[in-house]
Amino acid sequence: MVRPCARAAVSYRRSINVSSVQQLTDSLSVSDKKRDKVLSCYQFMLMARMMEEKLTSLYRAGGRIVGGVYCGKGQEAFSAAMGLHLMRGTDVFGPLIRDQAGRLAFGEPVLQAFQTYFGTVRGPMRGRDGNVHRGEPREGIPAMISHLGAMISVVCGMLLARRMQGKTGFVGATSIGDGGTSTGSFHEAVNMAAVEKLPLVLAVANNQFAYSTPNTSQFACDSLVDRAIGYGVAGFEVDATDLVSCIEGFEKAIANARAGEGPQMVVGSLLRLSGHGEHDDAAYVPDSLKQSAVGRDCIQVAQDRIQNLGWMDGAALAKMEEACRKEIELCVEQACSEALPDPYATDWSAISNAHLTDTYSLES
Amino acid sequence: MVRPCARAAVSYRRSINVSSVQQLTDSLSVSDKKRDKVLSCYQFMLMARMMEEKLTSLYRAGGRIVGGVYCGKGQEAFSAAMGLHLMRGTDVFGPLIRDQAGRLAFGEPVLQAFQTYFGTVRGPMRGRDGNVHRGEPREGIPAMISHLGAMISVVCGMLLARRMQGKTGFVGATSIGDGGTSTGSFHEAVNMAAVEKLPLVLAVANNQFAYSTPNTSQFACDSLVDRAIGYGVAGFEVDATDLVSCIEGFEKAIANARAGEGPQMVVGSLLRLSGHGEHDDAAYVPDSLKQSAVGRDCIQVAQDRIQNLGWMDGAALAKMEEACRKEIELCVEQACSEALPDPYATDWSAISNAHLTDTYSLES
Amino acid sequence: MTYLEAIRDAHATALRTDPRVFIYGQDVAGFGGPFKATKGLLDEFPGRVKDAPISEDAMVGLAVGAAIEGMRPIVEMQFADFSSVGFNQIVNQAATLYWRTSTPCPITIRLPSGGTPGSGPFHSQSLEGLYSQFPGVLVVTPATVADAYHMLLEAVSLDDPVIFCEHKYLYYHLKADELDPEVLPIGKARIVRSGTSASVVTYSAMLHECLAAARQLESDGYGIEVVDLRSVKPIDTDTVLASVARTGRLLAVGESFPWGGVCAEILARVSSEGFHLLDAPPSRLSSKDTPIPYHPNLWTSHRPTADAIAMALRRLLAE
Amino acid sequence: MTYLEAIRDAHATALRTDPRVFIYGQDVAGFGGPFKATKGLLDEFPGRVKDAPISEDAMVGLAVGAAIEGMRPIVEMQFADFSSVGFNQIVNQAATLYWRTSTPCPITIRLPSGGTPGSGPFHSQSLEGLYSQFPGVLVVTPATVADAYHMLLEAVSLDDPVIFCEHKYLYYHLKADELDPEVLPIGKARIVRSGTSASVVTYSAMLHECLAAARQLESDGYGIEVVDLRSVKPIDTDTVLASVARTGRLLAVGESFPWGGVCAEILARVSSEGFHLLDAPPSRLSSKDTPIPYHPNLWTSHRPTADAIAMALRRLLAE
Ligand SMILES: Cc1ncc(C[n+]2csc(CCOP(=O)(O)OP(=O)(O)O)c2C)c(N)n1
Ligand SMILES: Cc1ncc(C[n+]2csc(CCOP(=O)(O)OP(=O)(O)O)c2C)c(N)n1
Ligand SMILES: [Mg+2]
Ligand SMILES: [Mg+2]
Repeated sequence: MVRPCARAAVSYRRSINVSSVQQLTDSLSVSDKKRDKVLSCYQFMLMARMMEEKLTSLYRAGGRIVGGVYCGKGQEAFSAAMGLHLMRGTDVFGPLIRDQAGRLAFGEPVLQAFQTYFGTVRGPMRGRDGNVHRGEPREGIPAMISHLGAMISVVCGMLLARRMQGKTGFVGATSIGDGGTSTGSFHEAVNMAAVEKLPLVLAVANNQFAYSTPNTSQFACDSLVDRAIGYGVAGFEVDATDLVSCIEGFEKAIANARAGEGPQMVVGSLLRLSGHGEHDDAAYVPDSLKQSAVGRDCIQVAQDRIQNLGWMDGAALAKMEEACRKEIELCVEQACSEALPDPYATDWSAISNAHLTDTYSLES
Repeated sequence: MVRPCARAAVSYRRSINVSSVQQLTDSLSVSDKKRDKVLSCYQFMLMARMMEEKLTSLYRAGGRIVGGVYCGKGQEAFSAAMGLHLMRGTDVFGPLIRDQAGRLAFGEPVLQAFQTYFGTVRGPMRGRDGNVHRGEPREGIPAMISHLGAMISVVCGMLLARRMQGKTGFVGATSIGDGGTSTGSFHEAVNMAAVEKLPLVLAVANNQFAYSTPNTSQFACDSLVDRAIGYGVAGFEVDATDLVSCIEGFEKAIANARAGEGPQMVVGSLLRLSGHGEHDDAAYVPDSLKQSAVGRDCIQVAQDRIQNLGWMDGAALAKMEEACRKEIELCVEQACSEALPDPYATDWSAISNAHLTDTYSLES
Repeated sequence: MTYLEAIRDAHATALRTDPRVFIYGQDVAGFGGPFKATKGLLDEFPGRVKDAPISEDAMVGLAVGAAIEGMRPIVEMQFADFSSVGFNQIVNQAATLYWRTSTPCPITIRLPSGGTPGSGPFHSQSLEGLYSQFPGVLVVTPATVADAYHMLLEAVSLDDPVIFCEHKYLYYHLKADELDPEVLPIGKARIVRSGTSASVVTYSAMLHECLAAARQLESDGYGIEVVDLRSVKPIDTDTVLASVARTGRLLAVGESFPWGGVCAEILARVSSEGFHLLDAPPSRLSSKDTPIPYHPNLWTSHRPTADAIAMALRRLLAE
Repeated sequence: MTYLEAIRDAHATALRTDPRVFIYGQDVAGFGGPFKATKGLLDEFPGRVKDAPISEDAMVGLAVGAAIEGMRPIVEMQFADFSSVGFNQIVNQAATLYWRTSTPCPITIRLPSGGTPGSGPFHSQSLEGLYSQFPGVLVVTPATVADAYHMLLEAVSLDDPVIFCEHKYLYYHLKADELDPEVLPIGKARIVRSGTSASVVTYSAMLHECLAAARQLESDGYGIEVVDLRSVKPIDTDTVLASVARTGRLLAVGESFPWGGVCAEILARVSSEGFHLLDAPPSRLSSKDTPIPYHPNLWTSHRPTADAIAMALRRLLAE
């Protein structure tokens, strides 16, 4: 069920909110499409970063958030560029744990992250599942399960169904990490997508680590893009610390998929700039890596570029930040006001045919 | 437990039996190593083909064999060439369903196939498992389970263990079909082998079909060898209808693995010249494919070459065939004379710590 | 019509009556499946019977995705035993979808189940008890030709994941001249044979072994009531208890491994909900706790047979 | 020493005393595991604590291969829930090896199990009942610091696959000043608390909830006997029956899903083997039949708590 209330609070579609987009548009020439894309993405990136900072501080403070917090710090450009090129309503987006920016770009309301982390009943997961596992499957956003690699085939199924239903022009994008590429599920799904020539765009975010495990213990090929040829799919490599590179990569890949050219794999290199979760200090990440090109903060890189090109000045950027902050405060407030789940008001049936619930099993 | 009785009946190590090897050696110049290899392989190929013909006729006749019969017809050259380059005692060989020839080349006694198909208690599987699922794990031959792809990681583990134990100079070879490459297990294991740089040789037998499913519904890359680069392993392509091509491929791949160069993938193209099992008439295989180069019978190709090069004449070949036939008759006779399993004499415990058997569960 | 033909026909009916239905599995298209459960369907329904690569995990994942988009996929596992590699997508993806997101997951996963002679450890398994342990799935185990037909159709029509355990031993052996017009819905057990001496609760192919055992005991003057569970999740506990109320004695019979599973669940329910109905200790008969043996000599001892069931019944009646 | 430290120390002892032992799992090497169950071990035992790629299927397959060659691998699953993708290699490869080939398979698979607040459907599962269904494995569920230590050591020393279900809730919460010197072997249950009013049969973290419930009932004059199964495959049925013989009443308590599983198996055994020992219907308490909820409000209602157990005991005592 899509609960419209969740969306009513803060309306969100490729914008932080209507007023901030307005401000941006005013200060730009609309003719430059690349500039448009960069600035749109940058908003989502910034918003994602600030949301996750907020979640982290709530987590540290304790009380509100139960369980872990997982951030996409450093991955915002890659994720936002993917989301930006998708069309909600037409396309499918299967986000993974570090896709806050992509979710926003695809149109997920800011509110949903807080609702889900807090476990409110008005949130998309109603307290049944939490943190980054949220989604609205029938809105084209499957709700990830934890098992890495498992969502790719689900996205394949959504695409196959649309094709069987005679729909056209749609694509589906989903993410996987460097670690997730080692799962059997990843392999089966990518191969299946290739066999069915599905319009799948697979974003492989190589953030150098799977939890503590470095690439060297995860795979032995030179680049994960070398996997593409073995599946018979197109492969792209982008510098995921550079928003422009990400935009160019996904623009092309998503256009190809939309044009019927089959699955597209986009591999981005970056460094996870947070712990695996906020409980993790990531002491295992060597300084040399942090100081290398892959360790750059995509937000800083994007901001520098935006300023150097004169697309926004310090004041405009500060304004944007302020708009994000306000929006976040509003959403936190709203989510905090929402009811938490009541076990006595919960229907404890895992199936939709309630009459087929095996009641004798309900003992607790 | 290795039951020596099973091996005593027919001693087998890279030869059909001592006398036939003797005859061969007599008629050859020993200086030509390639000729040696070709002729050795040819013996195993012929023996395998004739064994499977025997098994098929026993299956058709009914009575002796319960369940299916699975043949390697057309795959003998590829399989034998792999087995020939392995050293029993040093190496590991994880055969799959179409590896009768490779088993012989690795030194599996002819008798074991019949013992296992008949389910005799002196056979390696004692009637507990059947047909092509036989093995002697502690002799370096794991006994395959049916789940495709599942044996590759087992071979990896055997290799890793040997390395941890300080052994050197060993390799492990195992097979997978075109269909089996679509399993998650395949992917995980090959990647793991690459990460650990194990001396694994993976024989990918592309026999154009997985049961009835053609390559076009199984994968979308041009050649399965294109998978190698994505794992960071070496890849070879051989014409698996041509014994010489197979020998060259495995010679190189196995030497590389032995030299510490990590996993090697050898992809062979051929056509399955039998049904999936003997119950299957394979009507789905198009004539055009049968008549194409990939549809050649590797035994015929090898025999022609052997005769054209004057390495053996018709009489010698007939002699070899006769020797095989005799050996097979002996083995069938022996296996027929062996006891079949007695449920009352069977210890019905699936664990080796008999005292930990959960006896209250044994109800039937 | 055989049990297998009933399954094939149910496929055809489902495809004919509901455009959302499609079939996905290895070798199901042109070949019609290794057992011919989809024979000829591709011709009649082009594009709706699709061959899958050997990728059970992705097959189930794809079906879930298609279900999200409103389709009603039927996934054929080549053998129940191979569903083990699609296990995660079944129990963690398909089975949790509705509870987590309110999105129904109308997929049917067909598991050709159970032992046949010479099939060995990996082509013989009965996994109904495995999947029933997990919330979010229905698990059905048709034992008759009519049930094979009607329950498959109902499974496809239900808005939840259904694990359809069809027994390979019944494929060719079991025949019916016509489909029993008395159609029971999923979730209801059937009293196949009435009696007052003891209740045998069973399902799938074991129904027929139990009926044979019941006939053996008839000559000794015992009336054995035989209950076919039909669905093992949910279990129709009321019908089971009503039968035990009539007979005072319970034997649960199943073909799967002995630890846990349907038989344990039946004994647990009857002993806790129907304790005072019991005149004797409830008992059960399952296969042995080893892999399923290849050789028929071992196999016939491994699983319950009519004789073994009759013996267990005699023990029960003597209590 | 905590329960977690006991596990870490058992690893160290196993590595120190047996050169065949090694540890394989994601993030277990330099990082010492997400829960720190292998902390510092790489330094002490270089090359014998190895990071695995995210490949649970191949991890188990590799362990089986190593065991064939005489090693004694310990595989750490990052969470029990992720063993679902290694499921096939566990139940069909590892568990069948000995029966099929007479080759022992000494591998230990550690499953960080059970619920903790906020962990949700995929980081909370208790899968002991799942694996116990399959022939060829032992399944143990330590509930105390000493058992965590001694049972892990014994698991590693046994020539069979052992599924070691360690409870994450106990990792930090459960402490002991020293390891209980009374070491029971795998396969033996322990009477943790004596009483004559009713027997509670449980295992793992639920032991502590049951003990708390037993204390609640003490003030009402009831003596609740609490049996810690320790191993759920095999089950020490004799000890369970002896306890029921003393009390006449049985409540089985487990944290896993309600259909089948350990509790059903306990009720089935006691009702069939100990029917005449029972003065009241045997009962059980499990988690609810839905995925494990994320929010603590739901989670505490989903799984049995001391209060729920006390209530179930009161119902049982009133029968
Ligand atoms: C099948 C499976 N095994 C283990 C885990 C536990 N786990 C969660 S995240 C993670 C690391 C993932 O690394 P990567 O795919 O590179 O993504 P990243 O966290 O770097 O974004 C692991 C091992 C899991 N979720 N699924
Ligand atoms: C995981 C799994 N799924 C399904 C099967 C059933 N099955 C057995 S053989 C086979 C076809 C195998 O094709 P391929 O790998 O090409 O080997 P070939 O038979 O051609 O030698 C299938 C689908 C299986 N054994 N394992
Ligand atoms: Mg990563
Ligand atoms: Mg093939």
